[in-house]
Amino acid sequence: MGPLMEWDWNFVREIMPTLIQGVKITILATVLGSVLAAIVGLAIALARRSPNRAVARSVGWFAEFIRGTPLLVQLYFIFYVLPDIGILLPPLVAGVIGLGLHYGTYTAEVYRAGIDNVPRGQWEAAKACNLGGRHTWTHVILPQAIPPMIPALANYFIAMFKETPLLSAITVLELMNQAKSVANTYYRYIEPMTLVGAFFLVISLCSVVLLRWLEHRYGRIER
Amino acid sequence: MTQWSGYLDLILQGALVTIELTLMGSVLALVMAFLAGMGRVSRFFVVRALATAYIEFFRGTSIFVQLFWAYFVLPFAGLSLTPLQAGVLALGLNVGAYAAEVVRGAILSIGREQYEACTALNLGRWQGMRHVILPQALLVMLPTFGNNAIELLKATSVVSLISLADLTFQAQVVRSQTGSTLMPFVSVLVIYFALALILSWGVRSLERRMAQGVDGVRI
Amino acid sequence: DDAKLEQLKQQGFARVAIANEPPYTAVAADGKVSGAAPDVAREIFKRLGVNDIVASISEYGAMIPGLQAGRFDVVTAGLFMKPERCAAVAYSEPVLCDAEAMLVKKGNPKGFKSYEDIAKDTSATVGAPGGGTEEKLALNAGVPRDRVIVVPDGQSGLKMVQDGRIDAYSLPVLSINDLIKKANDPNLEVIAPVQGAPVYCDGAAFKKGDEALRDAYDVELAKMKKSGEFAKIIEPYGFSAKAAMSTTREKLCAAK
Amino acid sequence: MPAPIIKVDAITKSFGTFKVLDGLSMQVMPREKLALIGPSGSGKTTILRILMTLERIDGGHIQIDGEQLYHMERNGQLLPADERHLAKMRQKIGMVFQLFNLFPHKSVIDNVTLAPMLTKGVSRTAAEKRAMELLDMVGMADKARSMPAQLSGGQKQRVAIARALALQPRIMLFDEVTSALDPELVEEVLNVLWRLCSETDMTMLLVTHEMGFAHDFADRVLFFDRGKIVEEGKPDEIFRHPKQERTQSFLKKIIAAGHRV
Amino acid sequence: MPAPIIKVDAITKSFGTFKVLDGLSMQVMPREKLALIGPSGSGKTTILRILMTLERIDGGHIQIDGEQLYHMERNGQLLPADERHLAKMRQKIGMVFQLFNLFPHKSVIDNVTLAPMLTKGVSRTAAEKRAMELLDMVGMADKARSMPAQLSGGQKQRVAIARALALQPRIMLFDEVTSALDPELVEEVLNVLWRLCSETDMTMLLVTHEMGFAHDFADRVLFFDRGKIVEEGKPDEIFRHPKQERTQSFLKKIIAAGHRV
Ligand SMILES: Nc1ncnc2c1ncn2[C@@H]1O[C@H](COP(=O)(O)OP(=O)(O)OP(=O)(O)O)[C@@H](O)[C@H]1O
Ligand SMILES: Nc1ncnc2c1ncn2[C@@H]1O[C@H](COP(=O)(O)OP(=O)(O)OP(=O)(O)O)[C@@H](O)[C@H]1O
Ligand SMILES: [Mg+2]
Ligand SMILES: [Mg+2]
Repeated sequence: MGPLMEWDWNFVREIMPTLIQGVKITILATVLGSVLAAIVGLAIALARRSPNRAVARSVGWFAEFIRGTPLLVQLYFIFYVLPDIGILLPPLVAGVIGLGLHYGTYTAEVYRAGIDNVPRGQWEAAKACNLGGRHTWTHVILPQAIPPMIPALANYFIAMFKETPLLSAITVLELMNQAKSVANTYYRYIEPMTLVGAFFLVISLCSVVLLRWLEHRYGRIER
Repeated sequence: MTQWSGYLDLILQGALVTIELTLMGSVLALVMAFLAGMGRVSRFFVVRALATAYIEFFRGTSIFVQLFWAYFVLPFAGLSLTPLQAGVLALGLNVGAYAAEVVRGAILSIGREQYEACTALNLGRWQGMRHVILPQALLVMLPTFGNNAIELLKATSVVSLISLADLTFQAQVVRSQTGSTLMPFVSVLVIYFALALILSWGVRSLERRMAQGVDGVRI
Repeated sequence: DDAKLEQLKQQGFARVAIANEPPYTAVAADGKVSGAAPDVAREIFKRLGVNDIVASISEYGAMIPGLQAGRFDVVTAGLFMKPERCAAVAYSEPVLCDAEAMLVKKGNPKGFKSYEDIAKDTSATVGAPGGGTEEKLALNAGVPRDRVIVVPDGQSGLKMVQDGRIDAYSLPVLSINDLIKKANDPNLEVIAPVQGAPVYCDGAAFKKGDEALRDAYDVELAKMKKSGEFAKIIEPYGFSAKAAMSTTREKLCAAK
Repeated sequence: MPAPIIKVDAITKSFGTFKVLDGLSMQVMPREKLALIGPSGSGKTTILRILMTLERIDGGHIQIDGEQLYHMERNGQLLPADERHLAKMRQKIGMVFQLFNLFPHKSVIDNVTLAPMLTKGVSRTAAEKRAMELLDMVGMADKARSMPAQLSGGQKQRVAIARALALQPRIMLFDEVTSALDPELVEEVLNVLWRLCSETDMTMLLVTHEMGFAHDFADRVLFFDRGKIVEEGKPDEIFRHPKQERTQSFLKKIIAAGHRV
Repeated sequence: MPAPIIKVDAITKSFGTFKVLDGLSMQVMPREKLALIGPSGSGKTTILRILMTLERIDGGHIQIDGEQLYHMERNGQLLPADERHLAKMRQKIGMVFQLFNLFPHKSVIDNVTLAPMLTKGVSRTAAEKRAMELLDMVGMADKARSMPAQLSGGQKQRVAIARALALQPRIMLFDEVTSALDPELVEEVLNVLWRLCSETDMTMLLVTHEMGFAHDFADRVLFFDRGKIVEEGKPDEIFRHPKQERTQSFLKKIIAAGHRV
């Protein structure tokens, strides 16, 4: 048996501070990425409903493209190819933009479903009440559409959290990258990798509880 | 430019590995999705608990960690998988956990009245599931399954961790051999997108075929 | 007598881990594995009666765990010998030796000569492979963690210097030379060797417990070094056979 | 006098803190046609759903054909019924739902044949032959290969009736089988029920808001309010000479709204 | 004779290949109460939805109060109406839906005050005062702070009526406002409409399956079949002495089903 299988608590204690450093970056990237994804998603969802067919179409294809290709390759593209055309982004910024854009295409679907789920009768009632477009959106449609979306949105933000290890490809020292760095320095893989797994599991189990609560709180609207 | 064709060849070989992983991973994911998804709505506590543990574990830990365990740690438990097997195992189990929630959601989305009609016709639990609930739920699941398959396709891009030469990895190889960054990345983006389009087209036509006669006005 | 060697002979090939970092290891357009380290290994295994090698490309960090998990039989990837590594794996005698170099912008605007220079300039950043020798050298020289950027691969490091994201990118001399040759960018410059950095040598790394195979490997390696065939294989790649022959595993593993 | 086929004895049923049925008792004779009327929320649907075992009861006993519905006798003790016992009892009972609940992914004939083939092991040919007879009886033979989505409301309702009949239950429960239909379709469905009455010897319980139909169809009418039977009797007694004040006010409003009773 | 407030001139409307309305023409006088009756699928709801501008027409013209509804005059030319023109015309029309369509996230009073506050710039206090009067009129003043989910069907329907009235439209459209309700609740809603008739000078169009109510309520009855007006006239004429065969057979079936006409 190699040293791989011998679990060493002293070693765990030693590398903990480094890993926690990584957790901080991971959380920061997730939070910023979520905010961006929420905004980008709404923009895409609204653009796809635009009466201007050209706008709706091209945004639609753009979103499909982003959704159909791996985030990893997109990150490489943003970080290593964009500088050729003069766009030089710091690693964390590039990472947040990558996460935000990629997950924005998912949240756009959530927004779309949420808006579509408001019954047609509500649009018609708004018309029968002679409400204009803006009033219909702000007073009738969005207040009903957004609460049921919250659990689905939260779900994607949790998924994003688990995809942050990809940022190591563009030199962001998040949790996974820290763990790899530790592993390479000491030639011990099992403790850092298992700790990473444990971190993710703990955070996502907490988030499951949070999700259930959100679903309970916002999931349905009584009619 | 003869060199280029050689590198393109390399990328196409990577695409083959990616396709292989996607197809085999999808099959495993589908099997797990139905097992765990139906397990979640089982009458038996033990089955429910097992299914829940599987789903939460694989959704909770990241695919990187799962790949690492499948490839580097399982051998110590006496199970040595080839990189391809390990990749399929990790990807299939991971995406299967997500798809299991889709199966469960779809089963629960079938209205209570359909279950009650089964009871009123004295169908057994499994009979009702098999002939009434699942056929209808399948239609609800399909679009999300399509998305899951695309997610699996994209997730294959991380298997280079276990020395599988997939599409993304070959792009890296080409990049380091040629010193060009733009061309390999653009070509793999295009290939991924083409594969994703094929997947969603396939799922959509399946959906259309299955929806025949069922759609339309429902009271 | 050597069960592992018998097993390799039987299956007809040995599984090696490589890194795709020319000139140490490389994958050609047709997918064929080359580079100095695998070429030496291929020749020695042939002499041992194992006809071929099958290479899998791996991250540096995954090599030793992969070796321990039985994923490869040997690592031939320019994995430099160092005391901690010697404790984790069974090295052969030295094969490829190289000094450290740095890639900087033309004219070396910040005037780096050593890792200590980088430590002193509080605005300077240096890139290095994660867990590699260079990362450790930089950290030991006093460069703080947040100014040592972990770069996934050589091409990315080169691009980051070009784009001005990092001030220097550090790799072994020959690797840097290979990179800059391909990039053909007149705005870059190589500083080699880095002052104060030791010369390192790699060896073929075997799993602990496979010492018998390692010893058989060493015997053939020694023969080739003597006959000059060793130099014929590695010198076209730019490596010095003399450097490898003037030191031993014992010395390298005991260093510091 | 023959034994009652349904004997409900002091049952109670609550939803959360809301008591829907509170000590309800009633008896139904074999071949009897019973109409259940009463205001909205009075518990009419609930009692049908309890008889179909779609809801559990909180207290009391129900006997179907002399056998306990929600209890089983084991070694002289009365235990809560298990799923097997309920399945056995369900064979005697069929139900037609207000909103049809057809299986949307199966054709009309498959809707009708599914249960006999699965639960009684009837062969496909035999099941289809019987299904065609039933569909013919409800005037739907020509739509046998249609999908439910292609049918109008009245047609769906008739298929739902055929589907329930295919299992040949001794007791049929109808829950407002006409309230979603327009007057012409109501007519269609009522005609089918009339024929059923005359051609079979089933016991029927029918919840309805169509007082005219309750009057013509039923041997006996039960007037429900707040989970209790306020009044019962022959249709003529109830509709012409209601004794209870609650029944009088209910019928008065209905007459005012333009219904014949 | 005053000018008609609604003038429908040879309009056509198709859904896909299915022609629902084919050259329909009709006129409605100010303050007239019109009942639209006819079998299911004959296009009654469609004509109301067209008047409310919820559907576009394929051909023909509609004038409301002397102004084109779906067209605008610009430099002597008739152009298709834009959203602004439609919004202006909608101020004259209100509609109560069969399924209420209350805003579920707003309380009863907010449902009623929302539109006046947003579209007419009425202050909150003024809007609430007026809303309370309307709610009082439909007997819902005590539920003003309830949410729609807490109301019964008949209560929801009455709130929907109050909401439509709050905008003081000249024309009110009612689409089967009672068909989802039980007989007692039907009664409640009909009472409100009767009061409305006597207290306001609105023009009302009402689609209904309640023939008795159509008879008592309407000044004139239109009988629809397949998107055409088959027969029209005073209620007594239509119900007692229908001239067309189609009308006769429709009414006969309804009487058979137990409805008073
Ligand atoms: N699942 C449930 N949860 C809570 N309350 C319920 C539930 N089902 C029924 N109820 C309540 O029980 C009471 C009786 O309902 P039931 O459906 O039996 O009435 P009904 O007599 O059939 O009325 P209707 O004529 O309107 O169909 C109602 O007040 C209803 O709100
Ligand atoms: N959106 C639509 N798409 C296709 N067909 C439609 C649509 N809306 C209505 N129809 C069809 O148009 C016809 C007229 O419908 P409409 O709702 O006006 O009938 P109605 O007279 O109100 O009937 P009911 O009494 O059943 O409410 C029907 O045959 C219906 O199937
Ligand atoms: Mg009911
Ligand atoms: Mg209608």
